[in-house]
Amino acid sequence: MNLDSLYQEIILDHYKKPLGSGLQDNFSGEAFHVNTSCGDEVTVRVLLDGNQILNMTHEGVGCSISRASASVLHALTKEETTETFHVLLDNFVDLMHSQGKVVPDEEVLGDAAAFAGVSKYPARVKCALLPWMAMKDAIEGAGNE
Amino acid sequence: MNLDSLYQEIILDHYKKPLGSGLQDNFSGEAFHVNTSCGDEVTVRVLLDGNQILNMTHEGVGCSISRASASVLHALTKEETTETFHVLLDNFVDLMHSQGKVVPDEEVLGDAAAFAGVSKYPARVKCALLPWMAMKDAIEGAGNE
Amino acid sequence: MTLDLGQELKDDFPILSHKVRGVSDLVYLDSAATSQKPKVVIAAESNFYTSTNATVHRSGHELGELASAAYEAARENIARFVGIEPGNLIFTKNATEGINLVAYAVLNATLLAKSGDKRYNKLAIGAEDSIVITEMEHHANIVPWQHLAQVTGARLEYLKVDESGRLDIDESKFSKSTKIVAITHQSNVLGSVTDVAKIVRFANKVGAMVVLDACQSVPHFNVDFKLLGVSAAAWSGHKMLGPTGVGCLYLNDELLGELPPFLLGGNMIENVTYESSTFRSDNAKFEAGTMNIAQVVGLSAAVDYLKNVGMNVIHEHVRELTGAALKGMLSMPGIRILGPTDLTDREGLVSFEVDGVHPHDVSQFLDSKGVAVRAGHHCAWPLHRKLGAVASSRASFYLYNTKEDVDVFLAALDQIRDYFKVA
Amino acid sequence: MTLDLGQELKDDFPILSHKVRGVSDLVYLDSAATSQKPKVVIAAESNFYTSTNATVHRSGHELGELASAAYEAARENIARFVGIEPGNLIFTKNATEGINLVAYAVLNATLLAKSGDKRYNKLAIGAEDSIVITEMEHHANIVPWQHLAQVTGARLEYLKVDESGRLDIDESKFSKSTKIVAITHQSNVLGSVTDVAKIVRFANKVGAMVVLDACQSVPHFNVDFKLLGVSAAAWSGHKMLGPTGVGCLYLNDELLGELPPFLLGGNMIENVTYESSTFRSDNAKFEAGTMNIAQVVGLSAAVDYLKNVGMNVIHEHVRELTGAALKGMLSMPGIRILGPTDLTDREGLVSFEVDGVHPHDVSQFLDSKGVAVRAGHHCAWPLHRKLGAVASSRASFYLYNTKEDVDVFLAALDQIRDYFKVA
Ligand SMILES: Cc1ncc(COP(=O)(O)O)c(C=O)c1O
Ligand SMILES: Cc1ncc(COP(=O)(O)O)c(C=O)c1O
Repeated sequence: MNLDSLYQEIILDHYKKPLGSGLQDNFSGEAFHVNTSCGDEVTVRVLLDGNQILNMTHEGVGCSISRASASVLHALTKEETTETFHVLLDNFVDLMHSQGKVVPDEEVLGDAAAFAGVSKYPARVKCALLPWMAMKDAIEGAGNE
Repeated sequence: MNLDSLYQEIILDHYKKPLGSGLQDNFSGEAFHVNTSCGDEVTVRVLLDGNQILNMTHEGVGCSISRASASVLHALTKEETTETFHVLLDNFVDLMHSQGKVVPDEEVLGDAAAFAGVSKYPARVKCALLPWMAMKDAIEGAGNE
Repeated sequence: MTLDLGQELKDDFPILSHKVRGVSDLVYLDSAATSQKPKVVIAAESNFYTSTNATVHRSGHELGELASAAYEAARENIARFVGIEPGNLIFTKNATEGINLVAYAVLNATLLAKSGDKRYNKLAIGAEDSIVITEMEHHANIVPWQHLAQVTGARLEYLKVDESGRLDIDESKFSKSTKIVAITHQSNVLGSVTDVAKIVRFANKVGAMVVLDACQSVPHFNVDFKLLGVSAAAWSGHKMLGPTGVGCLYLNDELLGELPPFLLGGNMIENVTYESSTFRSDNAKFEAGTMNIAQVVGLSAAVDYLKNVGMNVIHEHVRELTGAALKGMLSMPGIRILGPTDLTDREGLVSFEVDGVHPHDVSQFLDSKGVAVRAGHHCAWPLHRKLGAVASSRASFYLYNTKEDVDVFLAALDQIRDYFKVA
Repeated sequence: MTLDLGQELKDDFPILSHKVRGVSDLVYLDSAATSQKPKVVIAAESNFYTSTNATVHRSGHELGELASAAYEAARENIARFVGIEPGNLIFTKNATEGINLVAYAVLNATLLAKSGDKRYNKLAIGAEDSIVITEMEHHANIVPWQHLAQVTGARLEYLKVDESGRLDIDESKFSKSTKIVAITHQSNVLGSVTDVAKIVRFANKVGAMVVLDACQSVPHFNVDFKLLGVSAAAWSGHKMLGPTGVGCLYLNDELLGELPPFLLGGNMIENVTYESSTFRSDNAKFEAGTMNIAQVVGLSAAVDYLKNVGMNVIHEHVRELTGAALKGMLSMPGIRILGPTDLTDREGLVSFEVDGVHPHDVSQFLDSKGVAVRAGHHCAWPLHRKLGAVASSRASFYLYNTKEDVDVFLAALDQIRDYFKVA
């Protein structure tokens, strides 16, 4: 296994210059998630208009995988519907649990396809999923208000 | 190892017809001991006159080894001094922990020498010692009154 | 036909070729205390140490990944074996710890509720509540509840054992005040099997949780805790061909979510500050510190072995051996059997007294013929008192025993009263 | 000279020939989490299963005798290794259970005293009492005391860690209200070693018990608990070449006699009736249920192995490796070491941060070179917060590591910031 399959160029770029980093003041839902085994954390805020995701922003401390994942997620969901988010989420979760055996659909996943290599490192799957799970909860939380 | 070395004739005889069985009403000290792993129990009463053991009696439920041991102890200590009891006790304890490697001194131990075989069965050592330990406590208890 | 099973499997269990006192062939009839281990289980533990060993869930390096994967795969395998989801399975060191975990978690709920934490009001118990257990419990399923009752003021009540040695499931013992019902699935003294479905029905009516001591059932027949509908179940690995040092606890979703933690430390936390801590909400909440990883992996290999032979085959085989033993013993003078004397609702062990000979002497005599049985109160002292026995001897059977083992046992048993001159 | 020790011993540890990700030689620098096992330990456990396996203390048959003898001989051997009598040693499943045992036994004493049992008045604690721990404790030595404090109302106080990463033993924290002082012998994050004698002196003055977390000390240097004068000490077998699933707890005579039991069930009882129970007064009081017998026997083999190599030799070897690692790291840009940077009162592990690279990424990169280190908060989350670190990476050394291991580690470490483009 080559480390570069995990740390793809795209991931390291997102890590260095994360998109959507810094929490927006105006939001419909928020969630805070933490990886209890290492202490990494992320806060995600979503601003919705009905089922339309206007913006997702995030803040946190974490490894390159979890920070880059949040950045990619920002770009991927901007001005998409919450339904689309859930399709992406299902796709991404499947990819993460594929142990390197699934070829990601770049059409659907865009930059998130670069995380395919993570699935070969089970200990890192949680890192990649952290912002996704937080965003899921943030959207749910928004619905409840 | 031959089972007959454990269950010597003398032991089985004492088991069938125990001496000193049945508690005397008149006594100076009493102790109740129990083997927690099997539930065997014995009550020992001693009647003392100063350091003179007038009589030791016992009652209990237990295996052939522990019942025979109480019977032998009755015979062995009758009209002996408490000092003699302690010499016998030390001797008997040493014998029990000898793992079959010590030849008992029949002059000193009398019928108790027949328990030599018990020392080869570590699980049974507690059985043989049960009435001895109870008698030791009964004598100590008498001293405290 | 299945009588040959023991013969077929014997080579898988190296210890069975042991010569007792250097001379007699070992006839191991003490599996109810602990079972012997097949080679594959011993190898699974060894292999873990030589190829995979690391801490789980906390290391990112490759060995850590492999160890975590092995541990969780074992959890999945063991959980499926008893009809539950892996997320509802918690590993302990033995069944005793599992039962204590539930009792102490309820105690913690009670204390935390008192200190103002409303989340635990529902589980808290007090002087107006009762805990129902049975007269045939192992100490492990008595003493933790006595303690809980003592320090919370709750009442401890007993379901009775009837004349035949079976449980009398008296519905009047179940009331609105009943919070916990703790019962054994199979008595380790009488061999009688509890009608768990009936217990669960009565308990559900009054809203009590049912804690099952499954030590003697899981090794012997197909058990499905979800189907049985119990709230919790504890059992040991070492009685089902697994290593020592590992036990299992099933908690249903409700208890898993609602019980506060018991052992406190690493891995089970969500967050720790100098002031206070919060805890995981999944089964990790109950697994504090470095776990018995190699033993869990070994237990999974034991489950594979049992599945391979087939639980139905094992069950049938043990029943036949038990039937043969009962038949032989019933026809012998001076033998008193504790528990049912027929095979209805009773399984593979026979406790007995030999008239005039103490159980220690019985087992010692049998040992001299190579036959290993257990003598004592089998950690069920109150039951022995009720039955009017100081102690008893117990012969218990498992998949590796043969019909010949039973014959050797019966032949030896038949000589005992002569040897001790009480016949 | 001792730098060659790791080379000499390598063949005894089969796992060390593992190829990481199929290619790199394994450089195992995670022994502070769990150590690897020599062949003799693996064999001791296997041999127990193939020749001796039975329950202990409860079976009269020969295997039962052999198993009991093996278990108690192991207890004697392990006890002598740390300067204590076998009667003062209790086996647990891990160090976490040992610390919980003490905390829960004190809780039980408190509850039993409240319910009127005067024997426990002395040990009972309440709102007027305090428990003193330190800022550098592992969660296992924080959370149980937080819980005890919460449910009894006692105050929890912290001894501080100073700038250099060493403990500031401030006598003003010890007062007549102090009942328990719980400290680590060696920090699993900072590597700093506690002046236990000083703690004991201060604690004795105010009559507080001292509970020592000896997880990181017993594996690494000669420890004599009697000489140290602590009241209790807990440590794990798996960090000292022993199997998983076994830990040890030392209780001095006073605590052994006075603490009420914790886990309740078979073996630890004196008498059980349906109404109530009494308990053994010796160490068996704390060993409920079927114990981790094979693992205890394995741990005894680990002790033999350690004695054979020599604790002083091991200590010296690990110090040299640690010194070499520290030296290399101090000369590298962008590396921050947590804890003392010299070898005074500090032992064989180095936690560190790499500027701009998260510890997970650090350990992942090292893993790609075969180097296994741990990343995370090492179950000492509050300490990490205090040090201003989300998490850290930790390299820890043991007898089987070589100077070459340190070189491979340093060379890999030196490339990390380039790889992640933060140099
Ligand atoms: C200092 C310290 N205390 C306690 C523990 C907990 O030990 P265990 O996980 O074996 O219970 C550890 C190891 O994880 C440790 O390093
Ligand atoms: C019915 C029953 N319950 C509980 C136990 C306790 O199991 P363990 O000793 O493995 O904790 C046993 C076995 O000893 C048992 O037979």
